[in-house]
Amino acid sequence: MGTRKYRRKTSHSEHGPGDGGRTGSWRVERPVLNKSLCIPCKRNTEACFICWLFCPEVVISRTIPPKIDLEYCKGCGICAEECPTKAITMADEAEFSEEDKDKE
Amino acid sequence: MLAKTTILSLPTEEFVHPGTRACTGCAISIAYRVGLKALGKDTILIVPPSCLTVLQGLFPVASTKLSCLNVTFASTAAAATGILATLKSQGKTNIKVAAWAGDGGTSDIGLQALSGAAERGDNFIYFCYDNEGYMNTGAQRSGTTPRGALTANTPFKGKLQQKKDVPAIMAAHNLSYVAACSAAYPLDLFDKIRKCMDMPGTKYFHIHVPCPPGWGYDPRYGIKIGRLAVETGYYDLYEIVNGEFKLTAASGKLVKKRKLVLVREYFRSQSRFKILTDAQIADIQNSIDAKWANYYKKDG
Amino acid sequence: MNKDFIEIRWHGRGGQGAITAAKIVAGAAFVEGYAGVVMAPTFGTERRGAPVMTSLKISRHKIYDLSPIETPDIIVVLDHLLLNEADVTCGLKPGGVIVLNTPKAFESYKFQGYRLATADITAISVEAGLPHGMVNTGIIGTLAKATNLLGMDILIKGIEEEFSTRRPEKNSLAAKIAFERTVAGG
Amino acid sequence: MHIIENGNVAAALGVLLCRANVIAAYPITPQTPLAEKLSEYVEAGEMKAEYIPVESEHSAMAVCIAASSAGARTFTATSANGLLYMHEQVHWAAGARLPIVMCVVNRAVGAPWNVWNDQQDSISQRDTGWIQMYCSDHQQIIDSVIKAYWLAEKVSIPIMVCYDGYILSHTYMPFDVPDQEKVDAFLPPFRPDYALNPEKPANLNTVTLPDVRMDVRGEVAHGYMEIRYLLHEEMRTSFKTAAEAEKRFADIFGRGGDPYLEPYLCDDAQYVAVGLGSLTYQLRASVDALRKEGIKVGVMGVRFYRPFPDIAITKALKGKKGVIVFEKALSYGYEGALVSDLKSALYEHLAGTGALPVVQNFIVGIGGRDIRTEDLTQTLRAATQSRVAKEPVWIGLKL
Repeated sequence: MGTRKYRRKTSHSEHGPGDGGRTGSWRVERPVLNKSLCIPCKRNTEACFICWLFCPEVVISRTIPPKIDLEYCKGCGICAEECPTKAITMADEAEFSEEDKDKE
Repeated sequence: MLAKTTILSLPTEEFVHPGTRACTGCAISIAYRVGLKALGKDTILIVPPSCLTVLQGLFPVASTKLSCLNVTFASTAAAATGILATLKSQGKTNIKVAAWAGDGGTSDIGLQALSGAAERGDNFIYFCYDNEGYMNTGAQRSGTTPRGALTANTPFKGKLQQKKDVPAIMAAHNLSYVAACSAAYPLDLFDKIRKCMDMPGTKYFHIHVPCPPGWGYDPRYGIKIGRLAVETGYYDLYEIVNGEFKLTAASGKLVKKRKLVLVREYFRSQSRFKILTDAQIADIQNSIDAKWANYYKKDG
Repeated sequence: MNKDFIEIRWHGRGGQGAITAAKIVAGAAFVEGYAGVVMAPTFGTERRGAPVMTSLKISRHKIYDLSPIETPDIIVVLDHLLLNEADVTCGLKPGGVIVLNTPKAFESYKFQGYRLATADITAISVEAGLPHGMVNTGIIGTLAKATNLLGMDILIKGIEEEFSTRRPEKNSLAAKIAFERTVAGG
Repeated sequence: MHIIENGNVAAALGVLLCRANVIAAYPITPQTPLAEKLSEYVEAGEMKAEYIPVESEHSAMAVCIAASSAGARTFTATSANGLLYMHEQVHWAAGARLPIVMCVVNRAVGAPWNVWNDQQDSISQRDTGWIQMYCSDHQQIIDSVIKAYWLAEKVSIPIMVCYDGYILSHTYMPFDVPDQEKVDAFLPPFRPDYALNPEKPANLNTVTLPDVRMDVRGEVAHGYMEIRYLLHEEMRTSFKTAAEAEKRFADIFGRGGDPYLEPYLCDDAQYVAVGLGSLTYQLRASVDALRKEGIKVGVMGVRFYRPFPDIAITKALKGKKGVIVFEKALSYGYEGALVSDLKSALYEHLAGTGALPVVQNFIVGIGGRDIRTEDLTQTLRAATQSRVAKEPVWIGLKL
């Protein structure tokens, strides 16, 4: 099947997630959140969210608790490094089973 | 005077999708993501070839939710002029135009067009994200690569020349607004964008963005290294409003604090500076100290 | 002179307005029914004061050949000093007309085989109220008198249109006086 | 209304009548008076457009590319090294399928510096994906600009309207300036399929892969190769659209003819001179002279150089004894680009039919060297008598 009927004849892109594919597969280490140390979790109020601010990949939600979208998280570790209470730690991907890798 | 934005007051709407092709830990992503929040949805972007081109996505998928025109390397600012001219001829006054280019695309090949647009006073914001090299083509030296940095085409001796001071060049165009920012201080970036949005003519932003592969550090330390550049007084956050220079954010605080972290710490955090000798570092430290002595003097 | 196809070469100095003069004559010719008029200035860098040339071809039919004039029927010289600087009569057809702005007497010139018409356009123009050195409208009067090619009324109209915002009456007056004072002979 | 003006003013008036929205230009001889004229129209309020005095030709085309992408009708003009300086952008405009119209006021390219006419500048842009039209007089300049906008916007391909520097740009001659109402009837406002806007976000000219790829709606989109093929294909089918433009133009303005070729006394001719631009009009004088001598010769101007009207050219030249191609440019190391293209067309369509004419190539007027009609006549006469040379011959060379 060819592209002759495609609606554009130029390079005209429309936006959507995952242009780079499921970039979660790039990860060597995975961020793991310890809610007992996480400021918004502990206080149960909107606070801190430094991990959300600095996440280059837009995969950390500004929610209580902050959720990390592992489908796209590349595992850079900035969140872990910047977390003021060390609530996020980076764990070796190898520790997680294949099934775990597919879901959050 | 606008109130300072905090993490909690930062708009939550995102204009960049996850799953981009940017390198792991790329600091452009942070500056870009927060920058777009400040610009808002009624913006048309211009992007020349750069790491951002890759981040933006490959046809037919775009990672950015805003309209964007990809243009040739040397034509960024002129393309902004073209969009503005059209908007003017269509009577559309609510749409902003913002160009995002890398340091090579700004300080080297794009400088002529940028100077032209600035001289014409075309009303848009030009962002130069400065990762201090041609990182998209494999980390070659650019006009803004600092002295002493190893790059793909200064492989053994490091760059022998100093960093080109692009904000100063732009300030010489008598712009209403020139800002020096860092990806490590995204809220400062956000506030500066919001502040200058209604100012006339061309506005210029220089954003220091650490680059894990180009600079040689573990991606997790990107923000730390960006911050270190500021805390050592090596890279300063400031704004020039109608010719008036003022240090901002952390750099502003450093003037009061009068205590800089030693620049050695910044250099030793990245492998690109590994050939810098102690004597060379001491030399650079002296020039930083002299620069800051001047700041302290002005502060009184 | 074959009045179906006429070639006029203008000699002046950069800034003297030879092109404008030629353009006015071209316009008048077109109005008089010449379907083909082509006026080509010197190609290249025109510098104020340096000798310049403009060529004008006038034809009853559309002109396809835009190549430079080689054998003019008429030459118009806006500054008599150019006679010493350039070979202004180069290629002029036998019996061709030389239209010359000069303060010198008609009799002081000897051109073998050509017809000469002179007037002191520089003085006439000042007399008409134009700034010193503006000679490109006055010379049209001399050209008209010397050649009887185009009607004075149409030329005057052309001058006043071209100079509609820049002293139209004084410019046309210069041409009128020049027409009267032109000395022509064979 | 007929006026007497120079070729640059003819072009400027065409742009004015077409109501271009955004004009960007950088001064270069001999284009300068055209750009000046447009700035004059805009500043005087006679033209409602944005005039951008850019700092380079590269930026001039950048402004046009961006403005056109945002939905404006755009114009620029340049010559010689200015055109070469914008070369990358020229390719870009075509790849982005933007209907930009640009006048190329043909001039020799450096080094060494030379401001006079030849056609090396636009010929060197042959493979950029632009339609190229060549004009022979001022009427063709103003009419071509108007037709170019209609055609460019219809097929989404940019168009160069080329005319000889000085010989046309600075020469005054009478031409008809069409009425604004008629131009408006001919050329509707520019309404592109898509124009950049925040309401319908799109990312244009992004990196495009060698192969096809799925889009966000699940449809398979083109690869780079498909996008480029479509440019080529639609350039070829634009012949039909050009003919439609010519017919519409003739209906409204009462003049026009063959959109691709302009033959003069070719029907019964045994020999046909071929060229681009004002030279082909000058050749008419030579043809007239030779006809008086009894030599059956004609001349054919090629008005569209790209897309190359190979079929029309073949039809016109089939069975002729000789074709004599005069060119003001060449592909160094071989021959004129036009003669190469022409021979390729004749070979493609006539090989083996016995109707292949002998083709000769003459290079003239390089860097503004005066082209004497007498020289053209002599050359043409000689070329009808025997094959002058296999190699291209430079007329008037004083080596």
